[in-house]
Amino acid sequence: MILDSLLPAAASSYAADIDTLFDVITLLVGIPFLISCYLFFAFILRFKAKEGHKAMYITGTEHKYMKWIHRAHIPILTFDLVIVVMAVQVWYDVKQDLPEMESEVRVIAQQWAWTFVHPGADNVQGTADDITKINELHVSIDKLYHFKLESRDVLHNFSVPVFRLKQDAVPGRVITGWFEPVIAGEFDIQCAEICGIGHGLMPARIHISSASEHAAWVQRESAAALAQTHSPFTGVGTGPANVKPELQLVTR
Amino acid sequence: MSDDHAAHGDSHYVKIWAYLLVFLIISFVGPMLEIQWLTLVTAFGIAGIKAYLVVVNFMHINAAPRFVTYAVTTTLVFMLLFFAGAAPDVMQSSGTNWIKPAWIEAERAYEAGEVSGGGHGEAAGHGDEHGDGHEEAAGAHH
Amino acid sequence: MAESIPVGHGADHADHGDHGHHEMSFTEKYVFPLDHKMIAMQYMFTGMFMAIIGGFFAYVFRMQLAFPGIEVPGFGVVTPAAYNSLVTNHGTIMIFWVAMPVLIAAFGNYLIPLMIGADDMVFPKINRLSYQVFLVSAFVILGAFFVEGGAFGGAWTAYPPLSTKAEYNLSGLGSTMWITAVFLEFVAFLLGGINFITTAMNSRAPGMKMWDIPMVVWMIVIASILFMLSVGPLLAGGIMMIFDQNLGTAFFDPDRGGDPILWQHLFWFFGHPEVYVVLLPAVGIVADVITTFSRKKLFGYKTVLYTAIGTGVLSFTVWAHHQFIAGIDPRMANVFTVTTLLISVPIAEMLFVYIATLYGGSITLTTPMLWALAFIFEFLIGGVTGIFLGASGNDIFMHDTYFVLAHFHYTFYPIAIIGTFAGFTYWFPKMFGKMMNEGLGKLHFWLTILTFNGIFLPLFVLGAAGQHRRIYDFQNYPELAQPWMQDIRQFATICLCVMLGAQLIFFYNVIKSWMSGPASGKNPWRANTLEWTAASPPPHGNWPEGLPNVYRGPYEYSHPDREEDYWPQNEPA
Amino acid sequence: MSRPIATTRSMAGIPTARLAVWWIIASEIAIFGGVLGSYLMHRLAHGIWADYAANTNEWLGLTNTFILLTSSLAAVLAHQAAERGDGKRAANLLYATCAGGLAFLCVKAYEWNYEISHGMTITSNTFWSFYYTAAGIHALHVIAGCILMLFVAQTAKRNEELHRVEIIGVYWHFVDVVWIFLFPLLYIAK
Repeated sequence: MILDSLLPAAASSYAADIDTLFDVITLLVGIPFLISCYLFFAFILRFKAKEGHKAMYITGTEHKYMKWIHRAHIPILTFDLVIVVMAVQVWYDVKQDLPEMESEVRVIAQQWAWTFVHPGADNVQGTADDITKINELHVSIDKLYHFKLESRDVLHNFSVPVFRLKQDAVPGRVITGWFEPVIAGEFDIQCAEICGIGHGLMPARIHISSASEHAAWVQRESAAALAQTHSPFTGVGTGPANVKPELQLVTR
Repeated sequence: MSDDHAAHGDSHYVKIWAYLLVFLIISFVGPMLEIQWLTLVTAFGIAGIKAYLVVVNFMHINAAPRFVTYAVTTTLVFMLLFFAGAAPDVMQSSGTNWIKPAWIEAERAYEAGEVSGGGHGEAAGHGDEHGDGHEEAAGAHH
Repeated sequence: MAESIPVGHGADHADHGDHGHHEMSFTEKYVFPLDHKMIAMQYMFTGMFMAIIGGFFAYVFRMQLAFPGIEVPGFGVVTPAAYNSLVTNHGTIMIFWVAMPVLIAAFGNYLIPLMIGADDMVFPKINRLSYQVFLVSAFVILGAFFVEGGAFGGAWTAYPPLSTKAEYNLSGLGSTMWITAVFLEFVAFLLGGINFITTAMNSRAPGMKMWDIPMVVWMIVIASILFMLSVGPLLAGGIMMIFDQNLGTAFFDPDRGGDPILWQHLFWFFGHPEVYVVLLPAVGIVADVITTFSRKKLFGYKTVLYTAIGTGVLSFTVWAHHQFIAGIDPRMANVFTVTTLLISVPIAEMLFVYIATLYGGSITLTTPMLWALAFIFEFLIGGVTGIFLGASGNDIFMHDTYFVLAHFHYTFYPIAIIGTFAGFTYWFPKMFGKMMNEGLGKLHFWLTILTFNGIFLPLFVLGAAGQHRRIYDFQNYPELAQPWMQDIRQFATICLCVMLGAQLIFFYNVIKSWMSGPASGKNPWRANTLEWTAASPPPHGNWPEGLPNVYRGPYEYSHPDREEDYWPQNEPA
Repeated sequence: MSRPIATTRSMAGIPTARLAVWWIIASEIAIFGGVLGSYLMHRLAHGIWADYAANTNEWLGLTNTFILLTSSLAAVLAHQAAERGDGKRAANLLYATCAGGLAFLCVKAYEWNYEISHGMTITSNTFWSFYYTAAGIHALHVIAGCILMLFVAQTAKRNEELHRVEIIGVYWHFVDVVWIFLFPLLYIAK
């Protein structure tokens, strides 16, 4: 639909579903909206005051008038129902359901930077070859990722518009979600929850590359990570809420 | 302003007060049996009864128009609603696709007997005892 | 008027007959008044003053968005910290210090006693106290701009831990002042709310039954009830937040056993009904205006009333749709999606009823009528765009984008600005005894409406493109720094400047009409409700000659048995 | 200044002041509901809170409940006296109620003093934060009630404004009811 041109590129497996939902809602609320507008303006123009003409006396309890209001509820309720069903379906797929993962990244928000911990060549989190990047998330196309979202200080929001993905990072919680990139490219990651004066200065980038390019990147970076002796966390942020041991406890 | 309740003499109120005291004693003695469900029943069930006695006999809610009762109950229902809406997040230490690691750890430490709240330990989140627990206030050391 | 015979209270009247004749000093009359009309004016003009401040904030941060880094005329360079506090206080002020005082307190105070045929509020002293607490709260929120660290900048929702820890928000005193001001403001409105509810319930003129109460009075009362029943948790939360900030408790601190999500629930449990608290009075004003100027009975008086009550009750069940992606359990989102979309049913019914009221009318497009019609149209846009956000699946993408921002401005702007202008221009003759200039009024109307749509319609487009709120400079985000987006931002900002400028016409019109407008007489609009039977402006005591009695409903326009097309409520059959 | 006629009407079938106090109570329920609801969520979530709660002194809680219940009795008897037009007795009973409130606050002060001096302060942990906040908000209501009651007693003594005795009584009973729930929540349930 023409409305899709308003939206950013659809780069995740579920972006198209959300866009479809957007289109359906536009259609379903657009129709009643246009009809209401038509009646509204038609009534204003049709019933302008004329000299010597008295208005009708309608109490609004007469069945012949009231039935029009009541009948209007049938389409509205039907449209509502369609929207609810579709919305819940999309919501379930994106937020509640957790498909089998192929790789896992950790996303750690803090004032005012993103830390992304990618698994190394072994594709396992929490090992020495993990690749820690600041404000850069590298993922491979057509691979299903889980992300574990944490915050070190205040609320942040991990928002990737091209994925249609958004989730608050809440301190004290580890929130799991998933995405599967479907097109390659480099896109914005925004922080979508106000997090202090640097809220506007938290841009990160997501790099989606083909499987082979991504594998090459992982090889290169995890070798470099292994070469360094310190743990992935040292040097990342010295904020008041230093990395707590609890945060390591990310498995259920 | 008065209607039916004016008919009562002072003795009626003294009688209600005596009931209240009896219930108070029961709710106080109940927990001493150290049966948890009984504690809950005596503590909160009796609180409900006492509140009802006060609201009906002292506050004369029945003498006020019916909508007063409705307004008060509506508020109570809204509060339950608030509880029901917020509890799945605040009361739980884990849910669909999220966990609160600190709460889970604190609960584990408590279950394992590593910490107790007998003294005035730090926040539940840390679970680490301050160490200078007081004997007078203990009572709950395992 | 001859029909204003005091019945049943003759004895009272003799006792209290000295109302209007009591000589009062200047302070007694204007600074510490007990008269509901003067308190209403205090609220009205304080609210308008705060609106100017809120508008100025909007001007400053819109300038920054359109022309990043420029020295904004009248303010200077906007730093990120300044941007955050401007955005935060724009939201807080516009809702709590403009919409609430003007729509509920000012119109409530002015209209309730006049419309129900009483000589004052039932608790004049509590009424006065309410305004004084409100005034203090206004000083506190504005004072925060002059303390060390500046005003609070953590958004009007004040999510902890950002709002509770000075090391995160860098404005410790400012955030305490913010929550204190909000707390005081709520206390003021609790005091006011008691007054509105009890006055309307108890002090109606003899003969005024439930269904004879003008809609605006009903709506203000329902709004006050909603407010009183929903604000409690947030008052409790406010105390907890003040303790967290200053005493070192940890209610919302996850590091020490608290939970930040708890605040969100406490806040939005109030925050969502709050939308309806300000909506309903505006809806009531619109009901009175469109019936008067289409000379029609309100289409289904009870229908409007039931939809308002239904909306009010439902509004307590939907609050977590503000938190869909804020870390609440995803299962809960399904419940709240259903309840949220259900609210579309009563609201749609209400708007249909208003549109149906126009049917068969005899419509005169005066300035107040234009505002009322604009309210219906703009609120319709606000309503339908809300569906996008209430649907949880779509909200994953839309949440906290400019789509949300545009949506709630399409609801709050009609409510707080358009509704207020409708009411103010409609009751101006009663308040000041003078007619407003129609030409200037219409010029002001068209400029305001066109620029309003010019500001916010494009923002829907930006929101759909993924632009997030509360970011002070989009140049840091390559996808948001595209030239076409910057053009839209500049267009919106220019529209805003024109709109703010257009308000000068309004103030000029008010002052000029007040000074030298034509006298209005008692009932310039030939309306039915009781306030039009009092003198313009009504003296202290409203009807010194005796309080009116009521014989019929408020919307008996164009009754077939009558030659005239209106039938005042106090005219005996 | 004379009172508006509006205050003398009662279309809803209930005197205005009584109507107002019920609405105040409704909104107060929401305030306490917010605090206690939040407390309950934590209380049910953390097993350790039962241990914390064990530190509260249930004997003092019992004493305070007894004091409040008895002061409520005095308040309702004052209302009865006012109803009979006996302003003097009503005023005396209101003073007795006030004395009850004062005794309540004294016990509270002793209790808090003991707890704070033994290291259980409002910042110790979230349980104690809730403990002091909930009881503190309640204590503020007690103080406000006492002050208002003194004013009411002053006028009642002169046999004026006797209807106010009932209003302040209803408010006082509500404060009592809140304590009836605070007592098991903070002291009994362990």
